[in-house]
Amino acid sequence: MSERNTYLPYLMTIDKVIKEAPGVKTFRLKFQNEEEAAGFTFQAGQFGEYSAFGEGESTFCIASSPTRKGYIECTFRETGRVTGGLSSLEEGSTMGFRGPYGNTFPMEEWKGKNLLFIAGGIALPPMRCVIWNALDLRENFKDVTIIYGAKTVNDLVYKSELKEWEERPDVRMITTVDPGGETPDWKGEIGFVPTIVEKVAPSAENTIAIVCGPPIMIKFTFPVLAKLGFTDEMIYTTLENRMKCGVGKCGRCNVGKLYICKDGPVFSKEQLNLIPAEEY
Amino acid sequence: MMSDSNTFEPKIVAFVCNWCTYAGADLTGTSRLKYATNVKIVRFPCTGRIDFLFLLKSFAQGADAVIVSGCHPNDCHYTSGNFHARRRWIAFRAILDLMGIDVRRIQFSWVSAAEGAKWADLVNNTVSDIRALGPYTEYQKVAEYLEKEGFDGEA
Amino acid sequence: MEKLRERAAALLADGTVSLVIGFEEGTKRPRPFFCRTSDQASKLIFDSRCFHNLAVYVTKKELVGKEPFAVTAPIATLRSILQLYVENQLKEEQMLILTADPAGELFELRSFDEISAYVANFELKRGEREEEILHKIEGMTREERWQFWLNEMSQCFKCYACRSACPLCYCTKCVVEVNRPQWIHPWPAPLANMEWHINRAMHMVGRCTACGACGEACPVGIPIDLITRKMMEDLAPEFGYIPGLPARQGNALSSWRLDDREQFIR
Amino acid sequence: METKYISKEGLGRWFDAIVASEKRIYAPVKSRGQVDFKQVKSLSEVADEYIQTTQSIKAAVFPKAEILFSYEKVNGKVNLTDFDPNSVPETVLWKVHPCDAAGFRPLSAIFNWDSADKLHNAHLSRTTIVSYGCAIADESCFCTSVNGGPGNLNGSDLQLTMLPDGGAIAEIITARGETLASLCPDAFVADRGDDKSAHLVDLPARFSLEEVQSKLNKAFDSSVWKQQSERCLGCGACAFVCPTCACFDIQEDVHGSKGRRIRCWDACGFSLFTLHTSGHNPREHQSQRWRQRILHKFSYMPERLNVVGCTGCGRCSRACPVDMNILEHITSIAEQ
Repeated sequence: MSERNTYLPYLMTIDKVIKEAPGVKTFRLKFQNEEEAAGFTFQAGQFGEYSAFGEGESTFCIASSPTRKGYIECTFRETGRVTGGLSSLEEGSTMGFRGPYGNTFPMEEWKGKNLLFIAGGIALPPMRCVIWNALDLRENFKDVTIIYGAKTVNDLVYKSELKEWEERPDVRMITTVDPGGETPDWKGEIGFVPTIVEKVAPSAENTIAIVCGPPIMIKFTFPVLAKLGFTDEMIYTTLENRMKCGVGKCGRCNVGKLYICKDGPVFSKEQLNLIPAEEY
Repeated sequence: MMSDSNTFEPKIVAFVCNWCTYAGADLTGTSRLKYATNVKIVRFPCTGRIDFLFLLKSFAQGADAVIVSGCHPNDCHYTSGNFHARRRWIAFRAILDLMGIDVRRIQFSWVSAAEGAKWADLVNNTVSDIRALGPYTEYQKVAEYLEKEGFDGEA
Repeated sequence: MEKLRERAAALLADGTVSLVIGFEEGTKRPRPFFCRTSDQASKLIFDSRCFHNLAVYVTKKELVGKEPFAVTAPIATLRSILQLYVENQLKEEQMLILTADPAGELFELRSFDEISAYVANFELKRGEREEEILHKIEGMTREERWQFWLNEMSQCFKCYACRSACPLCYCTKCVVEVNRPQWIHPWPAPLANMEWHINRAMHMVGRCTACGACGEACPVGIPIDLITRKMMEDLAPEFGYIPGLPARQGNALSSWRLDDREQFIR
Repeated sequence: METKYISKEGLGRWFDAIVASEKRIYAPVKSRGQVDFKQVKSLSEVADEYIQTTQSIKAAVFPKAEILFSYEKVNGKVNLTDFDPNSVPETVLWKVHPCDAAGFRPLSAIFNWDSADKLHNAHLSRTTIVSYGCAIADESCFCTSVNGGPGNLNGSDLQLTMLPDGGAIAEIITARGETLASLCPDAFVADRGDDKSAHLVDLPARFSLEEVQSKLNKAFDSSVWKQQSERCLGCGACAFVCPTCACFDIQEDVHGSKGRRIRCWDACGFSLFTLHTSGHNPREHQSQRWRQRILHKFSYMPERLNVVGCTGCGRCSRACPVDMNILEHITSIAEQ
C-alpha cells in the first residue's frame, strides 16, 4: 500500500501554552488523530519539525519526557518567520509536527550511574526531556546534579520546574545567572556556567555529564570537565545545525560525512572528536 | 455599481498616501460624490513608502489595474517623498514597458485632500479605461504555475 | 602585457600590495586569478579576451582583507569600481588599479578622480550582440515583448549567477532571502522569476554600468544584462548622467529634480 | 537484457507509437541557442549534433519546485491534502546521455537512503529512460573517470547506439524498457552483430577515482580548498545543472487561508544555505562550501550511500561563470 509522505505533518492541537521567558514559549501538543497518537513513540534526545501553517517549518527538540504519555512539548524562542507564526497561535489551535527524528541519549546504558546535567540558556529544553526521563525512573540512577545558567534571571526557562527540582531531596540543583543578570532577591549563583561547574566540582566517578548550551559555553565547559576527571566517552551533548527535511536529504546539517539529523543530534565527546568542529 | 453579469468589473487596487489622497478620497465620500466601487484603497504614510513590488503583487493576485496617488509636488507631508516616488515610477514604468507589462494598467496621480471630485474622476476614468482593456489575465495566468504539469519551465 | 606583469611582480615584491586580482589562462578562456606572490605574476594576462568584471571581488572582505591590493582592470571593471566608490564600498587608499589601453600602454590609477578621467576617454557603446537583441526587442509590440521575456524568464532556475557576478550586488542578504514578508517566491517559476529580474533591474537603476557580467554569467543564456543596459541608456538623459560614468552626486533613485518628467501622472 | 536492431524507419514508427500511447515524451530540443529537454511530439523536434544539454534531466524526478502537500485552514482547523502519486503522468525521457541516466542512482540514493521519498519515487516509477550512446564528447566530459562511459547502461531502461545507416543498436535493459519497446514490437529486429564500441566516442579516463578518494579522505584541512575556490562567486549554477545535486529547500506558498508546502532546489554554494538563526554559520566561507561540494560528491556519498555523486557529465564546468572546472580541480587533487 501507499507509504506515508515523509513531509506530511501530523496535525496537532495546542493543548497548553506556557510563557517561559521573554519571547520563549512552551507548547503542549496533542495528536488530533487517535490512530497517529497510538502509533507514536519517541525517546529522549529526539527532535521534530514543527509547522506553522502559512509560515513554514522549524526544527526543535521534543522537550517533554517519553515517560509522560499522551502529549509532546516543545519550547522555542520567537526569532523568525516560523517561530513568530507559532508564537501567535493560541491554545486550541492547530499546528503541524513531523518526527521523531534523530538518535537518542543512551539512557539504558546509563543505568546505575550518576548524572550531571549542564545547560545554558535556551538549551535546557533538550535536556529537560532527559532530566524528567531520569527523574521518572529515579531508581535507575544514582546522584542527579543539574547546573543551569542563563544570561539573566528573566531568561531562565521552566521556572516552576527549576523550583520543583530544587525542592526535591534527590536532586542537586544549581542555578546561576551571568554577572549583572541577577535581581536583588536572587539566591542562586552568579557567574558563567563553566566557572560554576569548576566551583561545584562534581565528581567524575561513575558519572555521565550531559552538556548542552551555546557553542561558547560548551567550548569552555569541556576543559573544566576534563580537569575534573571526565573522559570523552563520559560526556554527551546534543548538536544542532540548520535543517529543512530532518531526514538526511536536504543537505544542510551535515558535519563532515555525518548528518546531525540522522547520526545525531546526540553525540558523545568521543564521537565529536572525529568530526570537524568548524562545521557545527 | 449596477451592472449586468456580462459587464467586466475591473478589480483595482489603489495605493494612496495618508496625508493627501486618502483624505481626498474621504472628502469624495463626505461630499456625497458617487464613484465606481471597483477600487480597494490601501493607505500608506507617503507615496515614498510605496514599494514597486506592491504593484507587481497586486497584478499577480488578480488586480486588473493599480492606482498610485499622493500629494502634489511641493505638498508632501515629508517634503520630498513624492519626488522620490516620481523618480521611482519613471524608472519602474520604463522597466515594465521593456518587459512587456501593460503600463496602461498603472495610473499615477496627484490628488490633494481638497480634491474629492478629482478622486472620483480618477477612479471613474480608470475603471472605464480598464473596462475597455479587459481583465489582465495575461499576467494572472502565469501566476498559477505550480499546478501545471511539466518540468521544463515552460510558462 | 609584459609591462603589466613586471609591474605587478614589483608591487608584490616590494610589499606595496599583498594581492593582485587579475586574469590567468583558464581552461577555455582567461579567468579571474588571485596573484599573491611575485613569482605567480608571470601567469597574469591582460588582453581583449579578459571579460570578467573583477570588481565583483573587491568588496569581498574574506578575499581582500585589510591590506592594500591591486586590480588589473579593463574598462568595464573600472566603471563598476567608480560606482562602488560612489556607494562608499571602497577605500581609495586600499586599492591600486593597473590597466592598459588598447595600444598596450600601462596606466596606474589610484583614485576616483584618476579613474574617472581615464574612463572618460572611452564611450559606452552597444556591442554587436546587444545591438542585435535590443534592436529586435525595440521592434516588438508590447505583447511580443511580454512573450519574449516570459519565454526567457521561464528558463531561469534561480541559481543567482547574475547576482553573484554583479559587482554592485554586494548585499549580504538579498531581498529574495528576506522572508518577513517573503516578497518574491524563492522557487523558480515563470512569474516569480520575472519578479526577481524586475526587482534586480529596479535595484540597479542608475547604478548599473552595463558591464554585461550578469548576462555572461547566466548558465541558461537569458540576456538579463540587456534589461539594465536599456534602462541605463533610456534613463541616463532623463536623470542627467552619462552612461557608465558614475558621478559623485548620488544615485538616480536617491536623488530627484523638481522638473522630473511627469506627463504620465494624471 | 536483450540486444536488437532498429532501422531508421522503425525508430520513427516506434516513436510515433510512444506518442500515440499518450505518454509524455521529453527530449533535447534546440531553442534560444541552447539544447534542453522539452516536451516533444515528433522525432524531428529532437536535437542533433550537440555535446550536452545545458541542464541535466534530473528535474524529471526532482522538479525545480513541487508541492509536497496542500492545506486549508477552516475555523481554526487545518485540512491537509496529501501529494497524490497518481497525479504524476507516465513519462518517457528520450535521448538521455548515459551520464544523465547514471545520475538517477545517486539521486535515488539521496532520496531513499534513510526514509523513502514518496514524491521522488512516484516520479521515478513512472519514468522510462531511453538513452543514446555518445558519439561525441568535449574536453569537459569525464564519465569514464567516474565508473561511467559513453555506452554505459547504468540507469537506462533502453539504450540506442546510432549507426551510420540511421538505424540503431537497441539494448533493452529493464522490464520498463521492454514495455516501451513492445509498443511497436516489429520495429525491433534481430541484432545484426554491429560492434557497439565502434560507434561510441573514445574517452580515456582522466584520473583514478580510488586515488582521488584516498586523497580526499585526508584533505579536509588542506589549503587546496581556499586556493581553488578563491574565484568562485558562490552562485548555484553548478548545482542546478548537475544531474546528481539534490540539496533542497522547503518553503511555503500562502494564499489567504490556503497554502502549499513547496520543495525547491537549493545549493550548498549559497552563503546563507547553512546559516543558523543565531547568526552562526558553519560554512561561512566560500572555501568551506566548495569543500563541501567536492567532499559530498567524492567522499561522503561513496562512503555513506555507496555511490559516487558525480557522473562526469561536465555540466558544472561548462556552466560556471568563472571557470571552476571540476575536472581540473579533481585532477589536481589526485596529483597532489
